[in-house]
Amino acid sequence: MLFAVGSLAVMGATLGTILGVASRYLAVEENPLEQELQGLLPGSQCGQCGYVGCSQYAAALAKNEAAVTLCTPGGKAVAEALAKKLGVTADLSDHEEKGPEYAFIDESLCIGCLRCTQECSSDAIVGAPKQMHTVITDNCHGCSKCFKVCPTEAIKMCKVPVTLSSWHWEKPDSPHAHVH
Amino acid sequence: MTTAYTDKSGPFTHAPSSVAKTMATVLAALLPATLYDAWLFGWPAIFLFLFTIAACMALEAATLAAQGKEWRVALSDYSVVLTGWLLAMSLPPWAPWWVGLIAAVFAVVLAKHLFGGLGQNVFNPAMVGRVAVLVSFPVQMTAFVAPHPLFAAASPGFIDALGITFGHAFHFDTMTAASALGYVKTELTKGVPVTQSMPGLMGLVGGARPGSFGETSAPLILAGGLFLLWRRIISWHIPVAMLVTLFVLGTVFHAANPARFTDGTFQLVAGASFLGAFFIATDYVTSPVSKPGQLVFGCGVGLLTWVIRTFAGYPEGVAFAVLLMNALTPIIDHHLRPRAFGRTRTGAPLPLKGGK
Amino acid sequence: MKDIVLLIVGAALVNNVVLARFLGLCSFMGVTTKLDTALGMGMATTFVITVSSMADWAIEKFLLVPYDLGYLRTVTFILVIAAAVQFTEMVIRKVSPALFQTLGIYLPLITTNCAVLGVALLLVAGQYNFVESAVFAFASSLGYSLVMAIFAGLRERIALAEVPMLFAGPPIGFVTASLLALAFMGFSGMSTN
Amino acid sequence: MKLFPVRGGVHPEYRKERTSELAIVALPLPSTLYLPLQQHIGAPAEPVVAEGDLVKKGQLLARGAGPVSAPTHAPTSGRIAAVTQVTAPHPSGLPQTTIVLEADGRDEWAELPAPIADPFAADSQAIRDRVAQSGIVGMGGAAFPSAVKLNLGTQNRLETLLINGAECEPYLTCDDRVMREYAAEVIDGARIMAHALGAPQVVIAIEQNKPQALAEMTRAAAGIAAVTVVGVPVQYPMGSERHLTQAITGRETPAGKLTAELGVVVHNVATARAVHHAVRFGRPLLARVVTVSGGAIGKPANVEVPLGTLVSELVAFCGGLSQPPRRVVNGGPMMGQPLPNLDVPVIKGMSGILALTAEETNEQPSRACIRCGTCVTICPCGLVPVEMAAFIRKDNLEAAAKLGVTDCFSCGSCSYVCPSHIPLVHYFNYAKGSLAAANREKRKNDQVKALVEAKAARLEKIAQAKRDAAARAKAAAPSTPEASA
Amino acid sequence: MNPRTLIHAVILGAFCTGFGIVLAATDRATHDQIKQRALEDMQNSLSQVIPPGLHDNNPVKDAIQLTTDGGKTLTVYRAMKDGKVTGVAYQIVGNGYAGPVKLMLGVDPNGHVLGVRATEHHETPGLGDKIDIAKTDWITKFTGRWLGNPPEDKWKVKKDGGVFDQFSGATITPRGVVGAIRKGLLFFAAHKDQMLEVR
Amino acid sequence: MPSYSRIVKDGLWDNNGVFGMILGMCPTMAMTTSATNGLGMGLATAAVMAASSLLVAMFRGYITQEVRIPVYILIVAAMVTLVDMTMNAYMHELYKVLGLFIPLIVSNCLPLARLEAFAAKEPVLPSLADGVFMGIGFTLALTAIGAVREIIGSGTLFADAHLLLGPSFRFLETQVLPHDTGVLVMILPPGGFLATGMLMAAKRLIDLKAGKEIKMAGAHAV
Ligand SMILES: Cc1cc2nc3c(=O)[nH]c(=O)nc-3n(C[C@H](O)[C@H](O)[C@H](O)COP(=O)(O)O)c2cc1C
Ligand SMILES: Cc1cc2nc3c(=O)[nH]c(=O)nc-3n(C[C@H](O)[C@H](O)[C@H](O)COP(=O)(O)O)c2cc1C
Ligand SMILES: Cc1cc2nc3c(=O)[nH]c(=O)nc-3n(C[C@H](O)[C@H](O)[C@H](O)COP(=O)(O)O)c2cc1C
Ligand SMILES: Cc1cc2nc3c(=O)[nH]c(=O)nc-3n(C[C@H](O)[C@H](O)[C@H](O)CO)c2cc1C
Ligand code: SF4
Ligand code: SF4
Ligand code: SF4
Ligand code: SF4
Ligand code: FES
Repeated sequence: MLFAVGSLAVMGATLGTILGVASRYLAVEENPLEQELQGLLPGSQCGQCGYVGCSQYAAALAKNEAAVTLCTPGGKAVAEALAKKLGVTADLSDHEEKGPEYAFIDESLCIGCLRCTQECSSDAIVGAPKQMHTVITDNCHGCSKCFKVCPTEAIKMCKVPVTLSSWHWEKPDSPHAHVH
Repeated sequence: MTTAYTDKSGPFTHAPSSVAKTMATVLAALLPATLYDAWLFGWPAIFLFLFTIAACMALEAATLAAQGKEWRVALSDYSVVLTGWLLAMSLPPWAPWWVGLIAAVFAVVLAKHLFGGLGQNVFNPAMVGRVAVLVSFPVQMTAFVAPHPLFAAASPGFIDALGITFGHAFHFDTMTAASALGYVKTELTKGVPVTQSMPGLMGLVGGARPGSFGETSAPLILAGGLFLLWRRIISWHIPVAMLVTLFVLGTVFHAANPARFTDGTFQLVAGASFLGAFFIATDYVTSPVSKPGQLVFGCGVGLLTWVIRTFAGYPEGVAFAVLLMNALTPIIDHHLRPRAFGRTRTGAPLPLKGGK
Repeated sequence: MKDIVLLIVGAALVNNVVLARFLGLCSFMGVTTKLDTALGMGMATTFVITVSSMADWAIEKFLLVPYDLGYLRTVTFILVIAAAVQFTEMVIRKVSPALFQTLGIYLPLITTNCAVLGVALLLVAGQYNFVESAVFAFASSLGYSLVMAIFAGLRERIALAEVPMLFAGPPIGFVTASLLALAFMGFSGMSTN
Repeated sequence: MKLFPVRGGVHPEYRKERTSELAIVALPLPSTLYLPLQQHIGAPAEPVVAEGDLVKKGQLLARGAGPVSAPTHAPTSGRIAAVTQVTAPHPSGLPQTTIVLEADGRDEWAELPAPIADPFAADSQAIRDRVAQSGIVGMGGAAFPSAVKLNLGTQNRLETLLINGAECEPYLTCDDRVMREYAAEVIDGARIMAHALGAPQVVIAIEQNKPQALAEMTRAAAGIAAVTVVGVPVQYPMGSERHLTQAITGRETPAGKLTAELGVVVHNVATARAVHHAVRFGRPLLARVVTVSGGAIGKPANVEVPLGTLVSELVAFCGGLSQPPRRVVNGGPMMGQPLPNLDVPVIKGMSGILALTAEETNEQPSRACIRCGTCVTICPCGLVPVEMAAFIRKDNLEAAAKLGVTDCFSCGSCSYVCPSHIPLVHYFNYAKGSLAAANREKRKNDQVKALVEAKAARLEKIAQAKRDAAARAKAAAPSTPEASA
Repeated sequence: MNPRTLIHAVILGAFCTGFGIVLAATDRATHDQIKQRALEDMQNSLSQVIPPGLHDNNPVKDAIQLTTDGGKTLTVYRAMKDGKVTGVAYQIVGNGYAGPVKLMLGVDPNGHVLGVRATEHHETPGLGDKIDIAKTDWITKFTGRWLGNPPEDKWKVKKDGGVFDQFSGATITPRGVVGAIRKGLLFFAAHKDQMLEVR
Repeated sequence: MPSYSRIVKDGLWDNNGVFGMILGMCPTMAMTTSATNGLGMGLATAAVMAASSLLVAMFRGYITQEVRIPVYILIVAAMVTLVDMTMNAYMHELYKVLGLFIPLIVSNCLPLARLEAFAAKEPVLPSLADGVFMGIGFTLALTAIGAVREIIGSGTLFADAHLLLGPSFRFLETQVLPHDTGVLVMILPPGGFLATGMLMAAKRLIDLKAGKEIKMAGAHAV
């Protein structure tokens, strides 16, 4: 009996030492957000999220590459916790469907006040003080900041038009739409 | 008629092909062998055959209806008729009706429609059906009868036959015979060398022997297969690869140890080799799409058929071999894609040679 | 030679760990949505099974049997496995980030994989010698990798199909596994001949 | 000549007999012509005329803008009625800027550039300039500015000018007729182009289902050592330049490279004829031969049509529609594009107008793919249409791109053979379009990102300068703490 | 060594010690019980092949080891009454459909079968598993038979020309069992003296 | 800390170990050839889960991150061995039925997953509750799968229940189909997967009918 207990204890102590030493000398820097996210995950390492284990999923989440709803064992609770941690629900509704836009300045209304130029983060609006301004469409990413500050409502946000060269075929209906 | 302008990109012409035509051609190719077998095994076989097909069709309609989908259209492509037909051909001709029914459930509901229906299944439905009942009812599935040609004196009449298929009139212990492959296998376990148990080839080729409904008429099956090749419904790759592999393995091992291994010709004409090679392994849905892939697939089916027939518990191997290779099909497809024009196998652009 | 071949075929195909012995099923269902991932998992598991089975063989031979400690078998085996996996992970991660990329990331999953303990226990039950043990463990894990790859291939294809809503996801995965097991039944009875 | 095998392809029902024996007829001059500024690949032309201007036949209406572009000329004399937006002959049905010319009926020629008397003695640049001035673009369908292609000889050592007389599309016989009726002009044009390219050899490749064209061209080329006429197998899409090059030279053009890098440049027969006219007579491209066919056309014909003619007028000339067509197609049935309606102009790349009946299109509702693999076997590009379409259906365009969907040249073979009638090419067109749009988007985002960073850096610099100034000011006045606050 | 490293060793070691003690203690407490249970199990299965009335000893205690032709040792349990061997029992193995079928065979000193039971097999439920006494009484048909009843060349299933029933659709299992019993009786005949000898 | 009603609902239905989390699949497949087997395996697992959850929740303050997994596994393994020995000695009849399955509990990933996910973070009593209800949920799932396989596969239900539960439970043993009829494949390996898949779909159907938003576990990937 003593032998049994002893051998098990020795084994445990040895393995514990090895792991302890190893964890010290083999420590690898980790992203703290990743760690936190990983803490929220169930840790069952089952891979059902489509990633190889929780840490990979956490890494993907930290890099904002994965949806928060992928963990099967965690269920809804974990998804909510993750969403809260990453603050993604708000984001999602914000970025929903607008389609690309660009700003257009009605030159007859522009008074050359320069507010839009200051606001534009990509230098897409050119013009000197008190002169008409124009938007370089290619540089405009449609953030609509200029639209919001223009005192004369000279700025319109327009949908990027479809041209002969940018037009393409729409996705065809699924074959099943025809059959069933 | 209305003019459709720009709802669809081209092409605006189409080969005169359709799914229904393809399936109908395969059915036509099966017809001679089927008629011969129906004659050979009499009314019970005909009942089971019709019952199985009807069960498959009804189950397809029911599964689609349960999902709220349009079932009439699906039935009109005949794929389920073909599945039922091949399934019936793989059953012992005098098996009771419930064997056909359970096989049909496995084939049509589980193997086909749970995966989304035509074209989306990964396993050959008919073979899933056959294997499921083979594993479940080994007694009924290995009880073959010797041929009882229609209208011959010993063959059951219409009413008797109803009793065999739909009642309890069939007694397995008294009337059954083993198929050639099964016989060889059981004899082998008794220590009888293959050389003594292997039946004469002429009898096998002629087809008048106990066996599944569709395996007893090798010449007609072969003819049907050649018809499909001629109609370009199937290509030669799978059947040839499979039959050659089977033949070569049989021949080589028989030469090495005639007492243990049956020879190549026997491997070809016994069991469902031809039916499998031309009609089952070639199922589009569950075999690779590229020609090199089909060659690998065919060789795999041949190899596994031989291995299972020779070493495993079940005497007949085609069905298992087909299912096993079905499982490998996605991987084969993945690795044996054709080389794209102007690119190497890895997808990099070809080097500009010569620099002329 | 013939025995070794039989051992390999038996362990890899006929008594496949996943489909016939029902071991390692959680990773079989969980980590097979992508072919590449499944292959990596297979490789990593092969490594761990082979290594830890040999260690467990030694424990059995030099500790448990001589001192009649059979009741500690489960405990010691699983301890060795857990420690081995965790240690291997740390080492690979530190020493070769490249290898860790391909292999190491699968390691934490393997502790909870029954196939590892299962194979070790099967070895004890089979009373193999050291070489046989190594071969058996390797062949078993090869069988595991094989079905993992096959199943992942199938699931990648099913992912493109219009599976009925009730069955999309894990249920159709189980149905597929069922049909795969049905196909593997073709190998049954092979070891007896 | 030894030919080489080409992968895949199909053998559609050709239905060429409906027009192949009909000589080219000229369309009477319409009263109004609509000349879009973009009849070619590249930048749209820039108009040099305005509403109300009077123009003569052959006069420049819009000049090429930029390195890849082509000018447009007046097909007849008359008055510019407008420069306005008109529906383009394009499936989108979008309008594009178009010069509307009202014919005065006099058909008076403007003063044309002088013919180049001996083109073979002329500088090759002079020939290229003439081709560019003449607004010649590829008439084989792609409508790529021909002068740009004739430049290829300056960067590559060319061996062969391949004249594409394959005309592998069903129905179309315009190239066939041009070769039969104007063999000498085609060969002369081809030799001029070869001279411009610096290619020592001209090979004229004609599908063997056009025996008369083969005979005519062979006869016309007799005695000219540098010109060879070959019959190539009847196999759609033999006319694709990469495949034709492979059939003739046995060499496969690497992805992303031009056939010119193998020493081969491909031009269409009608292009060669246009070059002949431009060089020998100074005439710009003003008209083209169009095959008008299909079961719904009253009297199918090969018509020489002034550019800018409305398709409706062309169809009316050909006996009108005998029944409502199922589809109206610009080009051949395999690669052609559907027209949004008949009131669109004929442009330079338009080789055929087909009004097809339902029997001819054989359109059926698509069904699930049965994985028959035919599309894989026949794809001339070695792609796997079945898998690409499956990924696209599940919105996984990246996976489709990995499988090479961007290599697909929309030849239509796969859709043509698919027994399930799956609109494969439509899927690929959608995917290619979406991927290109995503690419544009990404490029734009990168550009914007760079601009944002630049601006942020600039602002930071200014802020820093201000802070420095403030610090200096503070240092200068340490006794007044309020100043810095 | 750094205490922060050592802490892991201490924790794991402590848990191991703790559970080691618990397990060892439980093993102590249950060891004899478990041994006893195993013995009872063995006696139980022996009692099915050797009627209890035949002996007054514990056959498990009076077991001897014999060497088979294959060179393996075989434990032969012996039933004794009044110092004389009244029956022996030993394990025989047949080739079943799904691997070996282990059986316990009881034989009286005249070579008559006292009883046979399948102790371990993996035959298919509904087919081969009819050899199991829990399913059918097929296995009891051997009781009282010997190598003269039926004659040795009739010790086969009916399908092979013998006298014993096979099951419909499953011949391999009964064939294996009949063969094993026949060989077991032959083994008895060959080693009769050793088995019956009382020291 | 989740409420007790949440713990109960999760364990029994919403996040059921087998049908929700898809863990513990090995015993689920291997031990469900009959309802009785499933029940027995489930009960043994539940006992181990309850005990180990309790222990982990009690000791978790003393366990460091690095040796966490070995210690948890050690705890499970020790509990399993304990159950094994005790049953063998004092409940021998029951042990003869269950004996084979018990060591397998160690390698069941469900207990370990729950230890990591719940007991390692929550107080003692809820952890015990989680262990118990996860265990019961697991038992129910195994019994259901076993029942389906047994009815279709051998035509019986709860055959041999008296061996597990005592002679008073003989009444559970029912012959559903005529004697010796049954679709054998259901009690062979393929039947295990099939029954599980079918029951999983059935659970989804019930959730759907109950108006719950269905949890497409992993459906994004397949
Ligand atoms: C699938 C396909 C088929 C084609 N068929 C023809 C054809 O039959 N005749 C032709 O002149 N050009 C055809 N082309 C266009 C040629 O590839 C090439 O662009 C043209 O011959 C170049 O000549 P061009 O610039 O003078 O038009 C085809 C292109 C593709 C992609
Ligand atoms: C799934 C399956 C399980 C089988 N199990 C057994 C079995 O346990 N015992 C047996 O003798 N035969 C079994 N067989 C049947 C054998 O394959 C073989 O057909 C039979 O033993 C030959 O007997 P027969 O000569 O009475 O037909 C099984 C067959 C199958 C398909
Ligand atoms: C769905 C279904 C499954 C059946 N499965 C079996 C079976 O596995 N074995 C069997 O002998 N009969 C089976 N039967 C047949 C009936 O149980 C039938 O009553 C049985 O053949 C009784 O016949 P017997 O008197 O010949 O035993 C099945 C019937 C149905 C409808
Ligand atoms: C050449 C050919 C062979 C076929 N073979 C089978 C077969 O073996 N089994 C089957 O169920 N269906 C077969 N079918 C029909 C069809 O492909 C099958 O129902 C689909 O697998 C269902 O998705 C075949 C069809 C063709 C064209
Ligand atoms: S903010 Fe408006 S008014 Fe002011 S400069 Fe910009 S556009 Fe002109
Ligand atoms: S919308 Fe945004 S990016 Fe575009 S011009 Fe206005 S401020 Fe600049
Ligand atoms: S041709 Fe059509 S049905 Fe055949 S594989 Fe291709 S897409 Fe599928
Ligand atoms: S359209 Fe594209 S994918 Fe289809 S055959 Fe032609 S090149 Fe291949
Ligand atoms: S129970 Fe999860 S892997 Fe075995």
